[in-house]
Amino acid sequence: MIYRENGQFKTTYAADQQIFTIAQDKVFVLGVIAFAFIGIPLLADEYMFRAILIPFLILSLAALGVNLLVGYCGQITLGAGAFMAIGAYAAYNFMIRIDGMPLIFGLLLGGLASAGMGILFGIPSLRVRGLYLAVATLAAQFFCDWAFLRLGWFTNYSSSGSVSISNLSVFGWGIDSPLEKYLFCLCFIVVFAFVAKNLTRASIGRQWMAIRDMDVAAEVIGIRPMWAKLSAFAVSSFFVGVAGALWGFVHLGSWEPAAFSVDRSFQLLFMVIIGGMGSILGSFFGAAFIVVLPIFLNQVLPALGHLFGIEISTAGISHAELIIFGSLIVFFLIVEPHGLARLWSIAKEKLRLWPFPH
Amino acid sequence: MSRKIGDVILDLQNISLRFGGVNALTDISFDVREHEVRAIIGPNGAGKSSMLNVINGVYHPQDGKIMYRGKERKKMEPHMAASTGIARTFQNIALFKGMSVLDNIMTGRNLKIKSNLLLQALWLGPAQKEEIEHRKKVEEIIDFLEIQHIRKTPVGRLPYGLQKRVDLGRALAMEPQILLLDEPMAGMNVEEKQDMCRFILDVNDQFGTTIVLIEHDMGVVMDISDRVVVLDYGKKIGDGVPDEVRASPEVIKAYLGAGH
Amino acid sequence: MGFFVETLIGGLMAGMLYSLVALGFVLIFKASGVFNFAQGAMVLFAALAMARFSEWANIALGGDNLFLANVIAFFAAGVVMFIAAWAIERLVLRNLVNQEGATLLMATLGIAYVLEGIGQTIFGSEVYPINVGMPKDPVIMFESLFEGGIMINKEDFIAALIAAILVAVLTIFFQKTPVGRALRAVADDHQAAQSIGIPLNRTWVIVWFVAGLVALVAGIIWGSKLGVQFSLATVAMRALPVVILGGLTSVPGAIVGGLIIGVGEKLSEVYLGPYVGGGIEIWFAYMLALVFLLFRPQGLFGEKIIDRV
Amino acid sequence: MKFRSLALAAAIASVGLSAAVVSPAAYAQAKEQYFPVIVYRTGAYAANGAPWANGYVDYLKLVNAKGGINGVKVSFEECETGYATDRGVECYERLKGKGATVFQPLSTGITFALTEKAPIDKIPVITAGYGRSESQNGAVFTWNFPLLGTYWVGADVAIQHIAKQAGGLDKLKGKKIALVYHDSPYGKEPIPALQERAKMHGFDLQLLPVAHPGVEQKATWLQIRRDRPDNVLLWGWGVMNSTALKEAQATGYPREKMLGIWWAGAEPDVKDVGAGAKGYSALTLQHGAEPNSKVVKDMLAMVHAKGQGTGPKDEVGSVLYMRGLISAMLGVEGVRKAQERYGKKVMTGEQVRWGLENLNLDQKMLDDMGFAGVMRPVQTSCTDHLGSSWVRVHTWDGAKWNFTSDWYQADQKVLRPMAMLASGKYAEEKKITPRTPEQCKQ
Repeated sequence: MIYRENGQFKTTYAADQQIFTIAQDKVFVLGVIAFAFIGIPLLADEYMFRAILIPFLILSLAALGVNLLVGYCGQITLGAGAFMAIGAYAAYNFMIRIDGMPLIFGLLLGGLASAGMGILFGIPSLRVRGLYLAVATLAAQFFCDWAFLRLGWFTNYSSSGSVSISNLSVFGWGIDSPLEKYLFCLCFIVVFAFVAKNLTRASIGRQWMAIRDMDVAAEVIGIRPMWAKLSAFAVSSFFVGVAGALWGFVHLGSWEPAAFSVDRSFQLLFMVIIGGMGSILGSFFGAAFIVVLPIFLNQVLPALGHLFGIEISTAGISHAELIIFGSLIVFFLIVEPHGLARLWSIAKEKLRLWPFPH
Repeated sequence: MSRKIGDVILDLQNISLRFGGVNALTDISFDVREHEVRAIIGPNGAGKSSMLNVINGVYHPQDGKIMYRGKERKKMEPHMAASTGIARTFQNIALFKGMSVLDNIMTGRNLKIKSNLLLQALWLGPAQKEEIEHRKKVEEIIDFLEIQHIRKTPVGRLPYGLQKRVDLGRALAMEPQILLLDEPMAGMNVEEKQDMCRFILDVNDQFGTTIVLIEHDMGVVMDISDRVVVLDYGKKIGDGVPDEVRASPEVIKAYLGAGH
Repeated sequence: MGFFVETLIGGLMAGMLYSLVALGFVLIFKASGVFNFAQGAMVLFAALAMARFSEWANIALGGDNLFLANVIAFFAAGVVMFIAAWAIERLVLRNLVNQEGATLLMATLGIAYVLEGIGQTIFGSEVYPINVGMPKDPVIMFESLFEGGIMINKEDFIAALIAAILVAVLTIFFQKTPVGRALRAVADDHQAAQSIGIPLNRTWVIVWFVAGLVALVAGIIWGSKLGVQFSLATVAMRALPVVILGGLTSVPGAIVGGLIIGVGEKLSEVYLGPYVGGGIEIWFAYMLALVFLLFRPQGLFGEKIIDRV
Repeated sequence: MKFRSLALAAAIASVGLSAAVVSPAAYAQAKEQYFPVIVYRTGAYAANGAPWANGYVDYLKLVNAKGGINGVKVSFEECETGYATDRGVECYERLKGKGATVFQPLSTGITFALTEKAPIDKIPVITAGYGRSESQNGAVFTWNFPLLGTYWVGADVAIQHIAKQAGGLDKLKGKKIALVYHDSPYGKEPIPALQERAKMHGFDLQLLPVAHPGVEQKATWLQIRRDRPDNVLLWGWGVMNSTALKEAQATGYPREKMLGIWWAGAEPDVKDVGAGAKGYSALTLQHGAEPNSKVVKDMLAMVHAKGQGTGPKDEVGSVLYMRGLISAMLGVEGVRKAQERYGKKVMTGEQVRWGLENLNLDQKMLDDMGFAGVMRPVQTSCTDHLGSSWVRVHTWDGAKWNFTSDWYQADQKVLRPMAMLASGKYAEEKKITPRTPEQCKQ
């Protein structure tokens, strides 16, 4: 009964073009953000921050970036991990090579570098599409894996090829404790989610979706495919790159190219599929699902086995994890191709009509 | 009738188009005058759609010249054609099926949106203002096509007739000078056809848009068009006002077969 | 000069092995339009089955007839691959008819995970040998022509030979047998094939089974070379550029593509690698495929895609 | 429709529920000394990770079977990483909250990540035979313990061994030595030490990286066949090792001229190659395969005989099993040493660090524990976190590993300055002030 739009009339187009056209939605999302800023810091412990919340936030940002490209512009990519790596290594180099580089600028510059490379590796999308493009993006993945391992300049000639960064601070405020790291990431993700939402409801977002839905028709009504696709690659890579920089700087602290391997690329793609292609909210759902699932299985399976008197080995659990994970992907593709986000909106629509279902 | 047929706006001269060894169009010439309704008719496979595709840059003819507003047009991509004021609808509806009616028509305004990516990303003043301005224009089109009730519906869920209308709306949103319509009435029932005819004539009338139209329904064609081109097997076999074409023996032969 | 020839031969043979994996991709794509990312997992799965069945059969037979044990294991592994094909059709493909290519691709990624998990649960996750009596030592030939002679790896040579035979058999299978014709019909147009009475589901089971058998052969050859363990699944990553270069729908394309990629990556690694620190062959193969793609988006032998409006 | 909504809702609900379950369940294990066990029993390196993990866990079981550490029982928990750094970090975060004594990640990548985290959480990290080589400098790397050997130790001894076979260090001049290495921080670690030695003795070092996971080495071995280096050093892990040996056989490179690091000298690396690997030698981290040692006999009698063994029985005493066992022993001995100072109760990470820094396992103690003939003494200090650098070489005869050399020791005159330089650079980057000898005494 509470979730209703009755009586909310829009008298201007501006009001109708807001992010949340239903007042309750706005209240709800603002509530969630407020809870994330105030409630969670009070409730969560260090483990929650470090092992779940921080990775969740950063991977959400990356998934959001991938979703802009895959879900909104319809360009499939298997190389997202590479752009995370570019963001991380570029930000690292900006930070160590330029004295007094502020952290936030460093991270954003990392994102920009990633966006530049995104444009470069997006060029094949002008000629090839679909599956062929997916494989082309793997070229970016393997090239970056190699470049960051082999070209010493990127790692400041570290003998092991692993780089690390510490003593992060913004405006003299040190980011050391898990809580500070969490809040730092949260600020980023809130801003970026807002930007993503704006892009997708503006002209550029419509161009992307037009290219996704019917590229020939899009071109005929005056959308330049090159601009639309490359801008999608650039914006997506920017998001992913910033996420990569955060992953390296804030989450790992020290990393090597393996942290951004092809497995990471697949993982990001799965987040988008499971969360919901073409949905901002879905990116968050997907990231949450994939971050939490393995941890959940690791905790629950032994307990479950214990219940039935079976000892499940560590190896058994991770095999079970593979099986369950794979099955879930197939399950989602068959049952709900639009992912968790669609489920959410179905629930919302039901709620809107409740208790009168017809 | 307030409208006035003007000068030649588009002149196609000796167009030939081949795919591999197949001749889709052979040495076709005709012109289109400003503000007129020009129809292209012909049996299946006559090359009508190919002709439209040549006009808006999807296909590039091997031979021939295209004069647009008195100047020779260079080889161009569809989006460039669009920016010179050529819009079109599609035979098999090519709407963006993941988007709402409103968004579909808004894409038609794309060429006119000037604010850059950064402004859009932050939804800053100019971008927002622009968005609202174009929204107003689009709402006018929605009113014109009488589809107010479905503006937030995803187009994939609409019935065929309405989809055709949205397709037209999207083309109109571009405020084109030449509007290419590829079988706008195919698969419609009589009432829907009447509505569509009305829209086409109103567009032509109110906005002065030049219309090039492909249609199978001879009755409709003869009723609404000013001049008609007839194609058969990629060749032009007739050109003139409806009555002339109707009387042409070659056209009758192509349409009704050799027996008559 | 001798070394160049050696590298060339090494590349050709490596290429043949890639082709073997690529062939699985092509078969499935041809018949069901699915870009099967699980092909690598299938290779691993089949090889694991083969290795363990052979080991068990050998024990059951008293350990003195390895040949018979291998034959039994081959058939048992074949049966396992059939069950896998049937289950994939039944549980996945049937429910995803007429979906977009990208959706199907992602579904196969899911299948890959499931296969890896089940395979390791049933057959274990250690290194298992496959011993089908492949010779391991090299032979040196043409010592009169080149200094140091040309070294040929017998194992690779036999593997390449087997791959070539398999391709020939598959070509005949596709061109001459009724089942093959049905497969081609399904590949061209699902609905049309169905309307003339070709059962779609059964055809898919067959083609996934054939791809499973190809994976089994690939698994035996790679497994005999490397030992059967988890990393076998990654050979699929090496075969992807081959498929792209050769064209997704072409059996000869898989072979020619394999040879080009094999030679290209070995030559690049040996002659260009040292200048940039080595380890370039993986991305070089992908870049090679990518450059080809820019000029021929449908691959070397793929069918040209024409846009219709 | 109904069903699918339900099923999906269930899926979501279960994930939501997990948040509650996931947080570390209990801090209430203070009665037992808790050992987190970071393992990989799956993934590309499972075949090598599993025996190590079995040895590690078995030793902890053996300690309990013998009555614990001075009466304090040991508890442990495994966490699977699949050799992935981020999974390792998650394991660390999850298990550290339960009162973790010491972490041993068995992965260079995870070691790098933990090096940044351990000082904050005050938990020591033992990296016996791997990890960052410069972390032997305990003044800077206060929480890292690369006990028994680093890759620089390995590289140094490898050159000594080659020199000895050639008839002296001066005979190395003009020789060509190729390093075939896993293209990761692990494989790159020895390069500075080898380059240092190459400069000293005038041999030519050829670097041949092999991409993860190492199943494609044809080009690498073609280059070796062309350049015919006098020796090949193999710095691989997992399937890369056996593949390298098979390629060596296929290109006819003599296995006798190949020398592996101690991670390339275990049964899984050669078993599947069998006779093809005959003559191949590898360094050992003191121990080799030790099926006849007393500790293994104890293990079989007190753990496996009671059906409590972790892995298969025939694996007990194999090279990697012993590596895991010894790694666990070092952690346990750190606790025992700490108890001498802080009392016979459960030790905190900080106390264990003191124990590890003051470790003094002489030969008699080792012999008593059943490590006679397996290990030589280990003695650490505040600034020396290495403890010892004894290395032997063993050779595969087609069926088993046999020791074929005397004991070597790394030349600290070469390594110590390198470690000081590298750790100094690290300290500068991280703005760490190295500990002074006075601080050590506290």
